[in-house]
Amino acid sequence: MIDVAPEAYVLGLAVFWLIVSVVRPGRDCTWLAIVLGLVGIWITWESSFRFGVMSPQIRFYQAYRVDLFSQGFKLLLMIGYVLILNLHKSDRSLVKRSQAEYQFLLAAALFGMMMLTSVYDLLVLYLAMETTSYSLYVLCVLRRRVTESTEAGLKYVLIGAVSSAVMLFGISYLYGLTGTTSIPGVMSRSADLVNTPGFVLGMFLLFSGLFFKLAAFPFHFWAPDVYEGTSNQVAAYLGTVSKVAATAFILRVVSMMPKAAEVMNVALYVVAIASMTYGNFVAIRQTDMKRMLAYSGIGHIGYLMVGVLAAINMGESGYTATIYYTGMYMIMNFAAFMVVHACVDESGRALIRNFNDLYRRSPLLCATLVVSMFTLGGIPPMAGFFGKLYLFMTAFKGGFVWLVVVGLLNSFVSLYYYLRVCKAAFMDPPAAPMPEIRLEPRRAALCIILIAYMVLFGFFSNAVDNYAALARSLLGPIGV
Amino acid sequence: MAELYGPLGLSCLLHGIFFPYFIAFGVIILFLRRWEKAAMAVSILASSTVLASTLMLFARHQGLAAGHEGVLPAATYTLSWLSTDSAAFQFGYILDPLSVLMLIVVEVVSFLVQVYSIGYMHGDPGRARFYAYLSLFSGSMTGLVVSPNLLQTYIFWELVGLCSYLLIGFWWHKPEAAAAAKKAFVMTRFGDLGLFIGLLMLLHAKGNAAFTDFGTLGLPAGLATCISLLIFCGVIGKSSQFPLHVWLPDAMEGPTPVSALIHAATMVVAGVYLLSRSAPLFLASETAMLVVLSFGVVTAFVAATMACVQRDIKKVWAYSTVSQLGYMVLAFGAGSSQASMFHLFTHAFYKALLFLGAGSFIHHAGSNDLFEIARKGGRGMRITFWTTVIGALALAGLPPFSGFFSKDAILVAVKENCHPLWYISVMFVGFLTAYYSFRVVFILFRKQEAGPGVAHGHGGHDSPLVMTGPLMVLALATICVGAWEGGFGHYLSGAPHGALHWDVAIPATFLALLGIVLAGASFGSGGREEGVLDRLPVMEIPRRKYYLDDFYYWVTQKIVLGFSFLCAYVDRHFVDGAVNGVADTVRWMGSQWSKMQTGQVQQYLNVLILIFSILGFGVYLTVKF
Amino acid sequence: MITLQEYLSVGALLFTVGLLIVLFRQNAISILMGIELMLNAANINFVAFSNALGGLTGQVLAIFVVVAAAAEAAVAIAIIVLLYQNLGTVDVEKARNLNG
Amino acid sequence: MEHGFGILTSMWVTPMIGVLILIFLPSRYETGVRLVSLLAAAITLVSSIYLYIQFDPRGGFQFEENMLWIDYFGVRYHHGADGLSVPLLLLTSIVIFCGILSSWDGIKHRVKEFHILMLLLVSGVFGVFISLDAVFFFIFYEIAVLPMYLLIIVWGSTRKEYSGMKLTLYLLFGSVFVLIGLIAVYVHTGMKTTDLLEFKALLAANPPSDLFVRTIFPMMFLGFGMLAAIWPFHTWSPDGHVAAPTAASMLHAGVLMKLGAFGILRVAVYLLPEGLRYWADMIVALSLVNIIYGAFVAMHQTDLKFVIGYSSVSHMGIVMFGIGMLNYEGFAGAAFQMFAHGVMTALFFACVGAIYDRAHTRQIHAFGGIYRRMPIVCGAFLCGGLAGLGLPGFAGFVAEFLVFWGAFKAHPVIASIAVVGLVLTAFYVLRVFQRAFFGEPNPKWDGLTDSSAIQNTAYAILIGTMLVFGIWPRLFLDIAQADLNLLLSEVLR
Repeated sequence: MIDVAPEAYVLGLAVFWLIVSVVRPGRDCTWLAIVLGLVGIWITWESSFRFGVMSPQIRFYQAYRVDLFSQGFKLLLMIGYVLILNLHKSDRSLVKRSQAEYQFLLAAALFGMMMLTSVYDLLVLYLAMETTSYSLYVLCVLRRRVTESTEAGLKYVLIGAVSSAVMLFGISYLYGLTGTTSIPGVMSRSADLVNTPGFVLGMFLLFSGLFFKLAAFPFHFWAPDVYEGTSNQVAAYLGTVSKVAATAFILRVVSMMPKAAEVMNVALYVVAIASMTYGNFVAIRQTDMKRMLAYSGIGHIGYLMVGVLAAINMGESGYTATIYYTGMYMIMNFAAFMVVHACVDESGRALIRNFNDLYRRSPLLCATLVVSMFTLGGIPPMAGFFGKLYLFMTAFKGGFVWLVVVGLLNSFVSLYYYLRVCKAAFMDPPAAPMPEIRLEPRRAALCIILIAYMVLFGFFSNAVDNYAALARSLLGPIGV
Repeated sequence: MAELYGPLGLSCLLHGIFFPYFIAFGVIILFLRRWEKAAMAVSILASSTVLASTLMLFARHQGLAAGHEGVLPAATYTLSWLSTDSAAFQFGYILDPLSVLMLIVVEVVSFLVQVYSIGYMHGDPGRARFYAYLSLFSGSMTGLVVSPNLLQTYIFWELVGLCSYLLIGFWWHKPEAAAAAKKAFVMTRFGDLGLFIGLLMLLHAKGNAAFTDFGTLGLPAGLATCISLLIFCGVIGKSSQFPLHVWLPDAMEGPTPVSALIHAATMVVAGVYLLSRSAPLFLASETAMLVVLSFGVVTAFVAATMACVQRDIKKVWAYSTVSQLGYMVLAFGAGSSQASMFHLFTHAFYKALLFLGAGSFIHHAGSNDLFEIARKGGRGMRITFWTTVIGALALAGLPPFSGFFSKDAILVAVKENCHPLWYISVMFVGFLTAYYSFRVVFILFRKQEAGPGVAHGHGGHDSPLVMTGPLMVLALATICVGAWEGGFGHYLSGAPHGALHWDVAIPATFLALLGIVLAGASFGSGGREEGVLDRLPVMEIPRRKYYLDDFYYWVTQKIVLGFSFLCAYVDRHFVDGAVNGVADTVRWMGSQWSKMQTGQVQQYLNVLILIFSILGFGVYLTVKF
Repeated sequence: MITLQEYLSVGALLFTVGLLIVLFRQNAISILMGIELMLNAANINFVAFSNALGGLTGQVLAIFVVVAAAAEAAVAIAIIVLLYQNLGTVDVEKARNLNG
Repeated sequence: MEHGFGILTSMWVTPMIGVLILIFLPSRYETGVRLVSLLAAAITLVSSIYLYIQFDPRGGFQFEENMLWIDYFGVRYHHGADGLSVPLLLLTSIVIFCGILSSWDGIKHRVKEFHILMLLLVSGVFGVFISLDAVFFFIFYEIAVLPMYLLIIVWGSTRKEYSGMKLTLYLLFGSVFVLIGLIAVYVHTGMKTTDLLEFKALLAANPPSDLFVRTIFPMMFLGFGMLAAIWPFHTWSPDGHVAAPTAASMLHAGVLMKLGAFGILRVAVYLLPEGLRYWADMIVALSLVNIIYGAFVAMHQTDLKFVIGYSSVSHMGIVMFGIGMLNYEGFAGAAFQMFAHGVMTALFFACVGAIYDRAHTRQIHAFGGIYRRMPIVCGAFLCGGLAGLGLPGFAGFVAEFLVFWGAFKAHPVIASIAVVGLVLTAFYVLRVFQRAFFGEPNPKWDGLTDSSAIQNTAYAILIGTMLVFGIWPRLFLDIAQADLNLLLSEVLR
C-alpha cells in the first residue's frame, strides 16, 4: 500500500481538518497547515523517489496506475498546495469562522487531483473529477466580499455541473461501445472504432469535461468571472494546481491513444489556436489583474495544447517539453497571484492600478512581479522562454509549422499586457499615496525563492532530464 | 649639400612640407585656445618651416644644387593606406615639377597671408581659432597638391572644402556668414559628387587611380570621356565654374585674408591643378576638351560682366577670380595645360595682392563699398593704393606685368587650337577685364571728400607695415614673375623656350588700353556712380546675377524641402500609420471578443453548446469522409 | 421487446430535454433540475448498456452516479441559498455584474 | 574540444557583477553607484582593447569557450570572437564607457536603477557579439532589448510610454521571426545541437531545399533587419531614440542597431549564404530607400534628436547597402560603417543630451547661436556631423567609400543614386548647425553653461576613436579582412 502513500496522507489531512473545523472553527491554523503540507511533500518525494527505480504498478483492480509520471505530478501538486497555503495572509480575506473549513476543502480538492493523475478507469475518473469540483465550488464562495463570490460560485457550479453531466454522458457511450470502463481498454479499441460516430462523440464529450477543468477556449467562460469573483488564494489554486492535474490526465490519455486517431489532432489544433488567440487578445483590454491572469491562463493552455499535439506526434521529447512547461506554468502563475494577493487588500478589486508605484512601496514584490511577468511572456533569460522554446521546437519538428508561428505571434502579443503591468509597477504615480507593504519573513523568503527559480531554472535547465524520465515512465510498459 | 638631398634629407624635407601644419592645428586647438599670441607664433612657425623646405625642394628640382642637367626624377614617398583584393591605395607624396610649382604658390601665399592677418585680425576674440583653421587649410592644400593618386586628392579636396566652410563661417554670429558657409560647402560637395563617381568609375574600370599611370591606362574613348567629364564636375564645383560659381561671391563674408588665400590663390585653383594632373585622361577624348573649353569661356564671360556692376570691392575681385578661373579652364580646354598652369601661377600673386589691398582698404575705411572707401580717402593710403594699381595692371594684362604674359600664352593656345569664335570672345573678355579692374582704380583715385570723422591732411594714413609688407612683396612678385614666362614651359615639361607671339599680344594690349580708357571716361572725374556701361539695359541681367541665386533658392525650397515634407508625411501617416493600425486592430479585436463575456451564465452555456456542436459536427464530417 | 436503441434514444432525448431546461429557464432551482435530468439520462444509458453487455459494471456506475448527483445537488442548492440571501432573488439573469 | 570559462565570459559577466554590487549598494551613495558602473565599463573597455590587440589577423574564431550546457536539447555554452565581432566589442565598451560618463550629472533620480539597467543592457550586447550557440545568441539578443523599455518609460522624455512600448514590441516582433528561423534550422538539422558551427556543418551535409532557404533567410533577415532599421520597419528607431535618456539612446543607436546588422552576418548569412545571394537585389533596393528616404525625412525634422534618429536610419541603410553588394568592398565597408556609425551616433546623442540637460528643449528653431555659450559641445557636435556626412579624416568616410566602391562594382547606376544621399546628409547636417548653433546669439540662452570636464573626456574619447580609425583604417580592416573574405567565399560559392 506504500505506493498510494501520498493520497492516503492527503485523505488523512482532509479528515483531520474536517474534525478541526467542527471542534474549533475560528482558530487561525496557517502555520499548522504549512507544516503538515511540508510533511506531505516529504512523503510524496519519498514515494516518487522509490518509483524512479521500480516499474509502474497497477492498483485497485486495474483502476489505478502508480508510476514515476503520476508520482512526479503528485509531487508537483503537493508543492503547489503548500505554495497556496503559504499565500495565506491574515485570515481577513475569508469568512470569519471558516479557517479550518477552508483547509479541509483545499485538502479534499488536492485529494481529488492526486487521484486524477494516476486514474486508470472511467468511473474513478468521474469520481476524481467530482470530488475536486465540489470542493472547489464551495471554496469559491468562502470570500468575505459576498456579492461577487456568490455570483462566481453560482457560475462555477452551474457550468461545472453541466460539463460533468456532459462528460458522464460521453463516458456512458464509451462504456457502451467498448464494453469496458478501463481507459487502456477503451483506448486500445479506439483504433478500429475510430469511425463510428458514437465513439467519437463519446471521446469528444469526455475531453470537453477535461477542457472545462483546463478552461480551454470553448469551455473557458467560467474562468474570468470566477477568478475575479473569488478570493485570491482560491483563484491561485484554480489557476495553477487544478490545471496541472487536468494536464496530467490528458497526457496519460493521449499517451495511450494509437496513432490512427487523426480526429483528435483536428480538435486539439482548433482548441490550441482558438484559446491562444482568444486568451491573449482579450487580455489586452483587461484592467482587472485577476481577469487578465485568467485570460493569460487561457492563452497558456493554448500553448499546452500545442505541447500535447507535439507529444502525440513526436513521442518522448514532446511529452518532456509539455511536462516541463506545465511545471514552469504552475510556478509562473503562482508568483503573479502571490503579488496580487500581497498588494490588494481584500476590500477592493485587484485592478492593475493597485500596482502603481509598487517599486517604491516594496522593491522585492516589484521584482517578483516583473520577473513573473517576463517569465509568463516567455522572455529569454527566464525559464518561461525555455519552456516555450522546447515546446515550439518539438511542435515544429512534429510538422505543426503554422501552429508554432501563431504561437510565437501570440506570445509576442501577450508581451504588451505583461509589459504594461511592469510599467504600472515602475512608473505610474499612485492615485492616493499608498502605504509601504511590509512582507513577513516567510513570504519574503518565498519571493526570493520564486525569483531564483524562475531566473535560474531556465538558464541551468539541465533538470530537463528528469522530466524526460517522467515522460519515459509514462510511455513505458505497464507493470503487473 | 649632397647629403641634404640624400634619402634621409629628402624624406625629412617631404615630411617637412606636410606635417608641420597639422601639428600646429592640433597644438592650437587642444592647448592654445586662449593664448592668441602663442597660437599665432606656432602657426607662423609652421608656415615658415614649410616655406623653407618648399624652396629647398624647388632648388633641388631646378638642379641648381647638384648641377644636374634637366629635371630630377619625381621623388615619391608612399605608404599602403587601404588595400582590398582588387586595388591598393598608397598615401604619400609625389614631387614633380607640377606639384612643386603649386607648392610654391600655396606656401608663399599662405605665409604672406598669415603675416598679413596679424595686422588684419588684431583685436578679434577668435584669433587662435582663426590661425588653427588657416594652418589646417594650408596643410590639407599641401596634401592635395602632392597627392600621388585621385583618392588622396579627393580626401584633401574634401578637407579643403571643410576649411573653407570653417573660415567663411568664422564670424559665425553673422547669419549671412553662416548661410554663406553652408552654401559654399553644400555646393562644392555637390560638385565633389561627380568627382567621387568619376573616381569610383576609374577604380571599377582600371582598379588603379595613381596619376603616374593615367597616361598608360588606355581606356576606351567613351569611358575616358565619361570619367574626365565627371572629374570636371568636381572642378566646376571647387573652382566655381559657371553653374556652381554662386558660392564664391557669397564666400566674401569670411575675413579678407581668407578670401585672399582660399578664394583667390589656392583652393579655387585646386580644380585647375587637378585638370592638368589628369591631362592624359582629358586629352584622350575630344568632346571632353570641347566641354571644358566651352565651360571656361562661358564662366569667364559671365563673371566678367557681373564684375563690372559690383559696388563691393571684394565682390569685384571675387567675380574677377571666377573669370580668371574661367580663363585657366578654357586654356586647358584649348589644349595647353602649360598656359593654364602659368596663368594660375601669375594669377595667384596679383589676385592675392588685390585682395590683401582690398582688405587694407576695408580695414581702414570700415566698409566694403568702393565709393565709401574713396570718400574716406582711399587714395591717401600710398602703398595700398599703388600696389592695387600694380595688381590691376597685371589683371588687365598690360605688357610689363605677369598678367600680360600668361594671358598672352592662353590667347596663343586658343588662337591655334580652337574655332576663331572662341578667340574673339576671349579677346572681348580681356577687354571687360581691363574695364572692371580700372573702374575700381579710377573710383579709388577720386579725391577724398571732407566728410565727418576723417583726418584732414593728405588723406588717411596707411595700414601698419605688417599688412603693407606682404603687399609690397606680392607687387614685386607680380612684376618679375612675368619674365619667367619663357622658362616656365621648359621647367614644366622640358619643352623649348616659347617665343612671344606678337601677332596675338598687340590686339590684346590694344583692347586692354581701350577698356582702361572706357573706365577712365566713365569714372575718372566727378562723383558719378554709374558708368556708361551700367546704363545699358542688358546689364540688368548681370546685376541680378543671371537669376541663378533665385533658381537655386527655388530648387532647395520647393524641390528638396518639398520632397522631404512628402517623405516625412509618408513616414508619419503611412509607415507609422500601418504600425499603429495593426496595434489598434488587435486592440479592437480584443474588445469585440471580450463582449462575448456578458456575465450571464446561460449566455455562456448557449455559446458553449453552439461552438461545441459546430466542433462536433465538423469532427463528425471528417470522420465520415 | 424494447431493444437497446430505444433505451439509448430515450436517454438521448432525456439528455436534450435536460439541456434545454438548463439553457432557457431563469430560475436557478429549475436549472438544477435540468442538470439532474441530464445525469439521469446518463444513468439510463449505463443501465441499458449494462443490460446489453451482460456485466454488472453499468449498474454499479449508475449507483455511483446517483450518489454523486445527490452530493452535487447539495452543494449547488447551498450556493443558490447563499445567492438568494445576497441578491434577494434566485433569477440567474440578475447575477451579471462580473463581466468584460 | 572543451574549453573552460575565459576572457569572453568575463566580457558579459563583468557588467552582471556590477549589477549585483549595485543591487546591494544603498541608493543614497549616488557617486558610489556611478563609480561602480564606470569601473565595470572600464574593465570591459580594457579587456576589449586586450582582445583587439591579441586578435590574430588570420581570422577564425578565437578565445573559444565551448561547454555542453543542456544535453537533452544539445544546447552548448559556446563563445568565440572573430574578426567581425572583436571591433564591435571594442565599439560597445567605448560607447558604454562614454555613455556612463556623459550621463554623470544628467541623471538625477533613481540613479542606481538606471545604472543597473544600463549594465544589463550592455552585458546582453556583449553576449550577442561573442556567443556562437543559437539559444544563447537569442537569449542575449533579447536581454539586450528588454532593459531599454524600463529605461525609456522611467527616464525618458517626449511621448515616452508610446515610444517605449513601440520600440520594445517592434524589436520583439523581429525576434519572433528570428526564433522561427532558428527553430526551422534546428529542426532541419535533426535537433541534435543548437551550436551555430555544427548547424553550418550539418547544413552543408544535407543542404536544405531551395524553398527552405528562400523562406527562412528573409524571415531571419527581416527579424534582424528590424533592429537595423530596414526601411518599412524603421519607424520605431527615431521615436525610441528621442524618448530614451541620453546614455540609453547612445547605447541603443550606437550599438544595438549594429546588433541587427551583426545578427544578419553572423546568423542569417553564415547559415544560409545562398539566401543572401538570392535576396541581394531586394536588400539593395530596400537599403537604397533607407539612405535617400532617411536623409530626406531627417531634413524635415524640427527636433534635434529626431534629426539624428533619422540620420541613423540613413546610415544603417549604408550598412545594408554594403551587405547587399556581395563583394569584399561592400562587406568591409558595411562592417566598418557599423563601427564608425556607432561611435558617431554615440557622440551625436552625447552632445544633444548635454544641450537638452541645460536648455530643456531640443527644437532647432528655439535655439540660435548657442555656440557662444557652449563652444565645446557645439564643436563636438560639429565633429560628429562632419563624420556623419563622410568627411575624410573620420572613420565614416572610409566606410562610405568602401561601400560605394563595392556598390559601384555591383550596381553602378544605383550606386550613383545612393551617392546623392551624401549631399543630402551634408545639407541637413549643416542646416542644423546654421539654424541652431551659428547665427545671431539668442539672448534667451545666455545662461547656458558648457559641458563639464567629465563629458569632455567622453567627447574626446569618441572623437579620438573616429580620428584614429579614420586616419589609419587598416587598424580595422586588417582585423576584419580574413573573416569577411571567408563569409564572402561562402556566399559566392
